[in-house]
Amino acid sequence: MTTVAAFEIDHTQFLDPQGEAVKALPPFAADTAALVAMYRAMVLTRAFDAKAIALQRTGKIGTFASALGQEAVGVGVATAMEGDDVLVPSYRDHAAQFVRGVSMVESLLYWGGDERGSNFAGPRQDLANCVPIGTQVPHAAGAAYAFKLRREPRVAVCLLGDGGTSRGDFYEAMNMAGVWRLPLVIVINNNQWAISVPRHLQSAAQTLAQKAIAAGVEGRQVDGNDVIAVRQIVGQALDKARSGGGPTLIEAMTYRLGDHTTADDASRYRDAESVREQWTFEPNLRLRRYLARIGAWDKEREDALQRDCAAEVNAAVDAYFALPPPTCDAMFDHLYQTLPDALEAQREEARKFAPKGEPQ
Amino acid sequence: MTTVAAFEIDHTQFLDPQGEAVKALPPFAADTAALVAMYRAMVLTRAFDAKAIALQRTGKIGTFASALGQEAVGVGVATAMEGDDVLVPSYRDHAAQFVRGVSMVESLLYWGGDERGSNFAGPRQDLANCVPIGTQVPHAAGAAYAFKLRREPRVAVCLLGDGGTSRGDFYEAMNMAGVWRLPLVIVINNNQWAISVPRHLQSAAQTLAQKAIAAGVEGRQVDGNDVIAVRQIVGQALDKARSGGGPTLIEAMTYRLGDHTTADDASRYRDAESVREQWTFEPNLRLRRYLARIGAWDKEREDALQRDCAAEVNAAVDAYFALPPPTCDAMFDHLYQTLPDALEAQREEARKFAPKGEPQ
Amino acid sequence: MAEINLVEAVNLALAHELARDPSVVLLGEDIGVNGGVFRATVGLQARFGPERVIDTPLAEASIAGVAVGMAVAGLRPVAEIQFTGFIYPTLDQIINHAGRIRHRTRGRLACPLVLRSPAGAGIHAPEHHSESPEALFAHVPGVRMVIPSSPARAYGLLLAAIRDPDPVVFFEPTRLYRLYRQAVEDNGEALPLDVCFVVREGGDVTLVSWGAMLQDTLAAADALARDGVSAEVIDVATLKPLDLPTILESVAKTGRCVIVHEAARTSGFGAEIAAGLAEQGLTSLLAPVQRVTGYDVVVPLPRLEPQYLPSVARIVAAARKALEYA
Amino acid sequence: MAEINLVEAVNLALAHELARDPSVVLLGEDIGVNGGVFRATVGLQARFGPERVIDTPLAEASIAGVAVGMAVAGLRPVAEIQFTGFIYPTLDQIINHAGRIRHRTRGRLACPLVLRSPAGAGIHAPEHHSESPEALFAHVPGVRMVIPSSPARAYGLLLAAIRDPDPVVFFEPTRLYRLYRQAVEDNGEALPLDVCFVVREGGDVTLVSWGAMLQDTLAAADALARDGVSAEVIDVATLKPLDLPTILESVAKTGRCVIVHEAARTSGFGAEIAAGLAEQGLTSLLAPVQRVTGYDVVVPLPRLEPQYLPSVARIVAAARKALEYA
Ligand SMILES: Cc1ncc(C[n+]2csc(CCOP(=O)(O)OP(=O)(O)O)c2C)c(N)n1
Ligand SMILES: Cc1ncc(C[n+]2csc(CCOP(=O)(O)OP(=O)(O)O)c2C)c(N)n1
Ligand SMILES: [Mg+2]
Ligand SMILES: [Mg+2]
Repeated sequence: MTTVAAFEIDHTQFLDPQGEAVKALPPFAADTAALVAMYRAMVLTRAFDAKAIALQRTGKIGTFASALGQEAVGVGVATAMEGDDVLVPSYRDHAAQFVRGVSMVESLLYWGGDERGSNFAGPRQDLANCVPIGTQVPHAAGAAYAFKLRREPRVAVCLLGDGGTSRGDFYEAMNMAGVWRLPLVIVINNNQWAISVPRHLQSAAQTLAQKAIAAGVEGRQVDGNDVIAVRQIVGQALDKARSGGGPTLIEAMTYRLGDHTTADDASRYRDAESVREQWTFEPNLRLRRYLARIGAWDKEREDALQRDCAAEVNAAVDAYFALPPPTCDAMFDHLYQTLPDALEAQREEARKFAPKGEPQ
Repeated sequence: MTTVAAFEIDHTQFLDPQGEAVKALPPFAADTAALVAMYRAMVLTRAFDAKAIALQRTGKIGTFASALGQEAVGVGVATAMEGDDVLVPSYRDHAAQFVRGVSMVESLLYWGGDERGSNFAGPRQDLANCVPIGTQVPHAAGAAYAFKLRREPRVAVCLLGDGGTSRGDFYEAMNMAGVWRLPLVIVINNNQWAISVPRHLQSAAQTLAQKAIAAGVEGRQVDGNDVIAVRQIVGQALDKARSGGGPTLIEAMTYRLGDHTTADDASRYRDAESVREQWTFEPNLRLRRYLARIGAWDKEREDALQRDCAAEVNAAVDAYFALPPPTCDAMFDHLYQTLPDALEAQREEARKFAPKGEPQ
Repeated sequence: MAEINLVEAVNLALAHELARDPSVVLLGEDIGVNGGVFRATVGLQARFGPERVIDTPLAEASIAGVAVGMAVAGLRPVAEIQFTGFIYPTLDQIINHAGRIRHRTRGRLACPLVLRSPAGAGIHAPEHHSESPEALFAHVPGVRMVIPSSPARAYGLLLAAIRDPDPVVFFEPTRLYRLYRQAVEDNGEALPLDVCFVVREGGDVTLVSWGAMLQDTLAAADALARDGVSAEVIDVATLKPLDLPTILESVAKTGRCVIVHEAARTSGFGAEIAAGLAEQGLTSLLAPVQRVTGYDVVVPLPRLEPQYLPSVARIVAAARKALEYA
Repeated sequence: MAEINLVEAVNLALAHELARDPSVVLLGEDIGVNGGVFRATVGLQARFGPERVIDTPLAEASIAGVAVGMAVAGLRPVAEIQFTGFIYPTLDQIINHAGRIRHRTRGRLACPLVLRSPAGAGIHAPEHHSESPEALFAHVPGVRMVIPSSPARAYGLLLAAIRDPDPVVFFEPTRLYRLYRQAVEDNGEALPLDVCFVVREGGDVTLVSWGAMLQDTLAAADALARDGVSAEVIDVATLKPLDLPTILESVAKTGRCVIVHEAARTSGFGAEIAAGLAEQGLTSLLAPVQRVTGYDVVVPLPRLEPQYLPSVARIVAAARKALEYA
């Protein structure tokens, strides 16, 4: 027996749960304003989540998937990206989307059951939320292929969950990206749960980062509650991708502190005790502690930020409520670039029968 | 950065291309008669392949996929298996099937375009040839689940090609097998080609064995031209599976010495020189050399065996030709256990319009 | 006799078969500890153990593929796909394997699996959670395609599906899961998988539907009755193999037919029924066949759901149109 | 003007678009060095380079998924699935993404991809190499489903498919690939993607078909002509969106319609056409619509192919049956 291949998976953390730096921070962290901006994005996401859940409970929007406890993944990823990179998200990635310029009104529209929510005024080329798990990974590979073919210095960044790594699409697309050395960064938000299925029933792999090995791709693990680590490792992967070094898979270790969605009741399948424990690792607290340690944060600033974020969220909710409802034509307007004649009669029928009291 | 996981892939070879043992052979190899039986199976497969290609060329059967150069994989796998294990083959695995008891007549029927070829009189529970690449891996996992649930000491053994490892099904099913610790052995016949696509365009992974790491499963590489190595490593994996140790992925390194199928012309995409070189590694020659070295083989025995195999193949061809053609009812006979009433009229129509001169 | 709703009827049938036949296993995402996102499997893992009620990794193609392997090896797997919007990856296994195994091995091997999935719109769910792709499966040789439309038929048809020696795709209309209760006896009596059910008799027009739309179709029949029109209502229930004779017989009586389904119209299963009438019922038809269906558009997000789903008003209007012909 | 066969016409159209539009890329298994297992892409990688004519790993779901991503990012991918028997894993991407992206982003993003695949039986190929699943794709909102039946239409429709701003599924009948040659000018002129082609005029009966079966349908029209029956023959060509008016117009003239396709009958696309007639052409119909189709069975291995495929005799018999009605 001879050894023909050997692999290692590394793990990166800069801040421990007490917000203490366990090693020298990367250069970008010297810019305190940048860290504060990241902190703000994380707090805003959390404020949005709380409001969105409340809106769902009162029937103002539909099912909603909160990012509670996973804010550092989205914010770390999005702050590492360039504007003309492309984000290929799942449905739980508004933390990243808000940084990218998607508006909270758009997010509310989406979860409120209105396709206009995916017509981002901001990042026009970012893909829309992807609900069928794992199916967005090939999209990201395809977009990366386009960038490479056109010699554009752009990277496609794909987000998916731990559950998503069980889907064939994830593996197939990563394998193609490996063969074609595509400018692609895949980030797994390993929040330990796929609805009720815990990580250990999802795969016998010790880490999810090692799934990269199957594709001959670099796989790395990062503390997903440490936004500095996420931004740094994603940044390295982006640099590598941009300079022709090919794809990277990054597993960010987090924890889903909330229910899967508002349609879920996690108490059915996990005990409150283990969730409580996870609150000691959560990312917002960690960064706040670090900022406080370096003298960049205090209660006053925190209170101001919380007020600020609440106001911003409330303004978005008001703007959402103020939008006119979609008309039934919306079903036909963008089905094809030009509506085929064969569908004209159906559009007429829809107009004629639009329910009374409903938007026409 | 800390290392959180580390992996190695080993490679096993017992016989070098000159048929010389590079290390102590496993115990089963002490039984010369067993080795001769394996050699016979390999030679028979090659004789069958040559005849089948000739039959295709003269229009007596349809497209045919030869196992030329890959005989050691099938024979090594099948001789390691127990009778009530289940083989889940692809379409190139008649070497294994013949050892398992599938008849050459059945194989000819299959490639001759007749479903009766998959009604094996021998291994009644082995699955039929699988043409949609990779889709048989979940079948093997499902069968393995049944064995485990019923506490039967049986193992499902799945064969697929290097190309098949790019399909999501392979990965998904291996991942499930890992989580459920199923009695499953997956063997990749890495013959370096998927029709015209060479191994390096199929995956950037250095080995295909390492794809197991993605599923937290043991992955091993073996010299697939060394039937002793194949049988030994597969045997170890079977023992492990049978004793509750879970699945193993084995990559057998071979080379497709022939065209992909009779519908293919490999000279379009690979040069004759590299193929010629591969002939020095081929498995039948290697085992014959070893047998000669230990005094168990000579020209006379070789000639007798060749005659014997030719006769056996010819007898099978005669038996194949002697079979009556299927009737058009065969389209309906086994579609469901009981033909639904809704299909009666169609069966009548088929009977009525069965082409003249064609079997009714 | 307990009054239960449709999702409870599904649970009851699953429990009945798990208890009766040790070869029955359930597999799917979140069906175990969580009892399924719609609670269809609630309590079953606790009762029958995690080896027989299996929480799978998130991989639909292989949920189907593993079920095929289980079935071939002698189990009776009942696989759940969490929503029909995620069922498309199973088509490869259903078409290329499940529907063929018996045929291609001349009966040596068989594939008695059930693929269950909550189907349809009308529950204000997110994208991809409101699909009705039954026509795709109805096109596949060697399989059965079943959609119950009441608690009692859910119970009886699911028992039959699990016991059937061949693959059955079984859609459960989410809109009906908790809509109403019905007395269902847990007597283990299966319903036939090859008949359409005449659920209301009438002489003026035949309304044909299945799944959740049956409720709206019955409401339309009520509305028509108020105007003195007597509608016969047929629940197709088993789309494949289709019991066309029951539909033909009804149309022979009424001369008019309205087909109602929520899937997109083009190449939907309503087309097959209309085609059957055009082929074998033409002389009975006094009026053009009417299809009242979802439009040929993407099922919209919840805000436009009411505009997408065939409404009682649309069904009534179609019936009236059919009645206009002399 | 060169006389070329259908597979050469496909090659010509691909080459034309690769040369004309730098955003066009081809991807698929064995399409590069090998030029495709049917030689449809022969010479194109040598001419346009391996970056634009891409040999992919063996993974159909992601061939479609990567094509979606390419299309969204501004390329015009033309993906080949080696045989329609292996196209089922693409349905998830086609249904859940390709057909929806424009709609769900309100036109912000689009998905102009083409999914080509050699389709149909009759070439004595192994299992899974003879399928005709066009009805599955014809049911999908937001996509187009096209099947040419001559070299000239293959050229013109494929140009149109590649230029179309929305996803197009394009089946190429393998039986016709080399059956005959036709003069085709490489003039870059696309054919419309929303019309049926009347390929033979006649007044007694309308024969509707597509793909390879068009040849047998034309042969049936010849046979009928010898007996003094004048058949009109329509090549549907674009199944979705369907140009029903052309078919209605013909049936208004003939009063009789025979629909011919090789896919399984139940829920095949013939049902949609028959349904269209039952809805909108009923008053024209002098005789029941006839469907001559593959049986609702697994496409058999080659030895029974002749029994499976609709034969000229079956088409003629169906036409005669339609003509029996007064
Ligand atoms: C293909 C597919 N199957 C099932 C679902 C239903 N579903 C929605 S989220 C989810 C779990 C996803 O888990 P994970 O990938 O870990 O992401 P998370 O929700 O934890 O962020 C499931 C099963 C889906 N959306 N898509
Ligand atoms: C899903 C699927 N896609 C495509 C094909 C067509 N095809 C037949 S064999 C083959 C290559 C398979 O290569 P590999 O897995 O290495 O097996 P080998 O033929 O080399 O034994 C292809 C693409 C197929 N049979 N199934
Ligand atoms: Mg998760
Ligand atoms: Mg190979």
